[in-house]
Amino acid sequence: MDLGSTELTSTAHTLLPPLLKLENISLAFKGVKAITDISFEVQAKRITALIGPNGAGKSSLLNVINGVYQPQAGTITFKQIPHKQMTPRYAAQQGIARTFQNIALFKGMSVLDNLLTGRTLKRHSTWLEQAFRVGRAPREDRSNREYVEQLIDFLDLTAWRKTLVGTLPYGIQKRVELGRALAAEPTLLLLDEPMAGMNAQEKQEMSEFIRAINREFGTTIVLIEHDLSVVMSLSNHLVVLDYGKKIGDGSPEEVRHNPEVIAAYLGTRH
Amino acid sequence: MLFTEAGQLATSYKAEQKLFRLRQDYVAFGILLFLAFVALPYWGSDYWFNAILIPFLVLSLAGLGLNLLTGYAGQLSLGSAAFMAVGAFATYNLELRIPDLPLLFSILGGGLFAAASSVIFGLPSARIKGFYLIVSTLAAQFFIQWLFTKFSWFSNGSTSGVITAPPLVMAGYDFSTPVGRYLLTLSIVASLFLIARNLVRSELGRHWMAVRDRDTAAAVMGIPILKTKLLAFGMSGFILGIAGALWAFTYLGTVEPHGFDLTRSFQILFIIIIGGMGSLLGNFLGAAFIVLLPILLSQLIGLLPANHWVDIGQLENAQKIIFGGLIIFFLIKEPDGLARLWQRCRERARIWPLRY
Amino acid sequence: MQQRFKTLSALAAAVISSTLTVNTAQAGSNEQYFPLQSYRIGPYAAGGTGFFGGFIDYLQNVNAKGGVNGVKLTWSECETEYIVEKGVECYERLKTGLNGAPAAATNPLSVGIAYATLERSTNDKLPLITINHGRTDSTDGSVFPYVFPLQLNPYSEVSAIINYIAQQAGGLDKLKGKKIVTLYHGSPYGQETNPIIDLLAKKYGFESTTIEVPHPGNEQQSQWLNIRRIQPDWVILRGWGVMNPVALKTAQKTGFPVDHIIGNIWSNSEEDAAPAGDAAKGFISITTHPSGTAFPVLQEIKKTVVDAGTTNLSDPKRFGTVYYNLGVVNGILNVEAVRLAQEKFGKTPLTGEQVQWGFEHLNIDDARLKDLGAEGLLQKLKLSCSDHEGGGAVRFQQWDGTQWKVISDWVQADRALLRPIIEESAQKYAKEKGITPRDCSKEL
Amino acid sequence: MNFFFEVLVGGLLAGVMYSLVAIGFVLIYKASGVFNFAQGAMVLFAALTFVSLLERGVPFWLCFLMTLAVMIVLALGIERWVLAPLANRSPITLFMATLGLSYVIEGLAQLLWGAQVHGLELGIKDEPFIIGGIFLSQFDLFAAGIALSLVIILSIFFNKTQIGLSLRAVADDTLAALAVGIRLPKVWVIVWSVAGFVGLVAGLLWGARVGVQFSLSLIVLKALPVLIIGGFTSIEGAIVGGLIVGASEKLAEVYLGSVIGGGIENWFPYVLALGFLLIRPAGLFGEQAIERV
Repeated sequence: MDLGSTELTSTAHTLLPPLLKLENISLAFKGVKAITDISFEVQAKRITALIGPNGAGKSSLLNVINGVYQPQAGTITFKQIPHKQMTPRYAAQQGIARTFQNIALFKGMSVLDNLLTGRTLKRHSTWLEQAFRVGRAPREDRSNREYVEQLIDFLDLTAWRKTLVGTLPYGIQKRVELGRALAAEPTLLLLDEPMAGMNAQEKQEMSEFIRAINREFGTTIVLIEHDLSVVMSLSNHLVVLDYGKKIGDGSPEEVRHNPEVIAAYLGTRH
Repeated sequence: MLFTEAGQLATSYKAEQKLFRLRQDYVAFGILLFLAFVALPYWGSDYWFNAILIPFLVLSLAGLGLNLLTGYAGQLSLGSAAFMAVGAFATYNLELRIPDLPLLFSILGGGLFAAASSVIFGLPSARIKGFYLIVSTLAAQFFIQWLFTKFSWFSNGSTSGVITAPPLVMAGYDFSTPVGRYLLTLSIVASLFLIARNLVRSELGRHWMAVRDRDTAAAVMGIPILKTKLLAFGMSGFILGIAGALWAFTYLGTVEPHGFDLTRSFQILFIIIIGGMGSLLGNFLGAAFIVLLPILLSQLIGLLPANHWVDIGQLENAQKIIFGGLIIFFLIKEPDGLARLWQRCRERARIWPLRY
Repeated sequence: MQQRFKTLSALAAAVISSTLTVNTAQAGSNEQYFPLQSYRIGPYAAGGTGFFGGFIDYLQNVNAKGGVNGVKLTWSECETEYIVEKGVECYERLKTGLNGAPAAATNPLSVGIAYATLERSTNDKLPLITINHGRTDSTDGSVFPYVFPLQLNPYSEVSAIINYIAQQAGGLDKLKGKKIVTLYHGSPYGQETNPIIDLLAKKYGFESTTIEVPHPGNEQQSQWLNIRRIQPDWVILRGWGVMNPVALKTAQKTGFPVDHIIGNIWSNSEEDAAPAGDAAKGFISITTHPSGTAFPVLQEIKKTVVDAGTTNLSDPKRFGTVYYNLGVVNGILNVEAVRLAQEKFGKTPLTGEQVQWGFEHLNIDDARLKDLGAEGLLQKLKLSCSDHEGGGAVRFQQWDGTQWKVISDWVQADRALLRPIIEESAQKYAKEKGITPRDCSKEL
Repeated sequence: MNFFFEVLVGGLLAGVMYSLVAIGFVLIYKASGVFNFAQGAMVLFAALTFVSLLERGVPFWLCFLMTLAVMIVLALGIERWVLAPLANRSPITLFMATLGLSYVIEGLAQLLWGAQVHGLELGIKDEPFIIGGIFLSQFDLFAAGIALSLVIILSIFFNKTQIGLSLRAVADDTLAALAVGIRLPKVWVIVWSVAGFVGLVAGLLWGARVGVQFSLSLIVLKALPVLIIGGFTSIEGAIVGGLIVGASEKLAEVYLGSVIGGGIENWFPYVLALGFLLIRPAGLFGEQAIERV
């Protein structure tokens, strides 16, 4: 596998400025608060996990980060550029890609086409060039195809290259979605419950993929996950939410001993 | 033999991106073209050209136009006929007002005008989704029909708003015989289908399907949603416009705005539901179905002995019921239409004589 | 499974090929064929069932009397639903005749279908009969040799109505200052006469307003409020289908006197007035053929067809209604053309080209009307190469709540005034299509 | 100025007629999430059945009951052969199915009862009368009265009866309603039957106005913009939307029509609806849905 990745150890502590910084983010729907005044930082090339009970505002927070929801207050600073809010397209152009809690694949398309769609922003030819297969289009077709085929190998999806994703098993669909996000060669990858509904073995596999992505591509990852054993082993950094507020932030070890977290999340509710 | 694929492996991505991957497909396609361009003109009768083949081809094309928008890009439209009308009337006026413009350019121009109007009525898709969009397309349907009926400028001052075909002469060859009109229609339809095939397999085609399947996910991946939708409206309008021009000039020879009414829009929608949404072949199958079924039914009814217990004319109402029933049936049992059925047959034939 | 599939597909192919084979004419049969592009369902079914009912019943009547000089008449129907492309398909299917009997003429009773088959029938040399409707300029037979807007074209219709209004006012000079509103159906048919009424308005000095009712005409509140504001002396109703009863009802609702509404030729049937109930009482309309069953020819049909139980009407109560009688009139004219052509070409089944000669030389005078038993039902009619309309006269009838009562004698359109407009339009068409008009002075 | 008010009042009253059709939509949409294009065909079917029975000498009230019975049978059939097999499919699929359904019902209506135009007299004289210099139509006032009582009956039905309450529960939260044991198929049959009843009332009034015939099914096209403006989920919305559409299209026809040419009533409501849609996508009374990802 050679995708131009840089070697680095994910545990190495860096003193670089954070890749992503959220400051005082608040979000409400029709006056109902979903997120209240949340701030945290995500260090480049590390795996950060958002945890918290259902309805804590985790997905909403991801949606704010990549521009699906526009927060009423706060600042999102990505790559040192502060934004009040972003559009999904702008976020994608900045290098943010994501997966969804309830798989949001393009069901009527094959695995290959889903992944190719992920390369959208890597293309420069116009649609007319593409329609008539002239100019830059054929060259791009080939290079994108090569890249995507490598990804398919990487994610072990070869058997289903031409299958419509709607007909695939759940676990495979999750992996295809991961691949689609990865096809964009993102700087920041947001994963919304990548292991929901999986059995232990599938979770194990998925964790391996996430780790491999982080290691080989150097991609910064923010993920939401409920299974604490997975989270503790996978992530370098945890942010804990409850009722739209941040109640914990730190390394797995720190969070594990945070009394508020234990009360809200680990102790009383589970 | 026709379905033996063993050993035909694509050895490069380029090979895979060719028009057809399998040798048989090329052979079959060649035979089909030969049949359509050479054998049929030789064997067909006037009745076949005038009453079956030409409307079949034009409706297939119209189906393609709507299919790009609805089947591929997921934007429901009930205004297809309006854009056909724009195509027909624009072609007529281009031919009339720019005397030296070759016919083919007038038709293409008609397509462009239709594309432009389709994009305008597609603009609200920026804010509204799903079947709410039918409001915009119905607005197009009623407004455009009104426009052409109301202002006789569009029909060159004809008091009745009816336009008639310009002479079908192209490069000195007169296409006004039934065979000529058939060949002209066939050539245009075939070329547009080839372009459409390229298009739906290109990046734009993937964008359309992405917007159709999950527009939020598409936006998150950086697909420009509005531009993608408007391109679908534009391409759809372009093809519908050309279909409208052909409908008016190579099929009927004359047309009035009322000929492109809501019923026609429904008819085109039915073509893609029955034929198969998101399938190019489906347009042909759906159009064949919609052209042939009424004729078959009416012939069969004609074979019944006349009697006074059943009013023969009333029996034709059964046709409406059959159509409506089939729509429901297809939506329930085979949402992907005849094209999917055909694919199943092929898959079965491929492994024949084994069952699976 | 595979086997069954094969059998099924073979069967399907057999059905398709057998049913789609077009009947081709063979020599030997002694029958004259009428291809009927009829419509019995859809929004305008009421017109189709009446018209084709009368037409077929008349043909049956002729056959009962031994046919036309021994040549039996035969026909078959093809349902068009008033839809243009279905009409075209029917035309193409039926034009070649039936079991060897050649086609005499086509009678689609639809403006749209007539337009779409106009060039086709000219190429196929098959007369296209558009009685009381159709393309006005096809009156000029030098450009449209195979098209016959018999009795009354749309322009004549308007002219006759204006002449009637003038009669009521006491002369054409009395039209000055009158206000006339035309309420028309928002379709090519509805619009066709607008330039003519404006032309007549200029000539006679009355004030003309044209108001459109969008198809189908379910809702006419604003149009009639507008009419109430204008307060016209007369309203000409140029409607079709549901628009007519709704117009009458809305007129009543807005207080416009219904006896100052004049319906045109497609607003003149029982089906146009009766659904409006009381609101229609007093409604005036034009007609080329009174309703009623008193005419000898209708009595004959009653005897040979209706009483014999073979009438084509599903509801025999409609015998003698406006649409039915129009069908009878149309039957008379078609058969007369065949009869006349037989005199020239021999008493055998004729081709469309030969029947065209018959139509072009139709001359139905008083004596002939008496022979036909159609006095008062049909106007005198003389056609020629340059004049494919012939009559141009209408009578006025008034709805008494249950049926039509004729209230005027024949009122003639000012055909001399209209002729130059028709010729100009026909010439324009000829130029657009590259047709060299016939020289009618050389035609016999 | 009198003329303006006449047009306005006439338009408002005509709008009530649109509302009548739109109410049938709202009922079905609320309970089953189906945008029922076949509502127009149901109006036609009901009116045609009614008038055909009446013409065969059946007394008025019996006709009404018999037609109602026919509409209930129709609702049963629709639940069984259309709605149940299509449960959980996308709204667009359901919409297209109702398009097919409208063809079936229209064909059936004409196959059973023929295509003639029937007059229908409800015994209300339609002589105009004048209040304060403004022409008013007796019939339209009567129709407005019927519409009002229909709304009252429906609100009693929905708020006071057991069936009505379960219908509302389904409309508010289908899953919760299922959890407490409300059976969806039964709810669908009931709501389609009620919509059939509304269709019958609308059919009688429209039939008396324009004659009972084929084009009755086309009034569905007028109800559509009414719904967009009022919102798909609210009966009040259907009424207000109807009034807005009726009044504005008449005023537009009279005042705008004289400038840009008449006959604009067919498209004007759609353009108006489009304007509303761009400003308030859920309509005046509709609930705005939040998109979850």
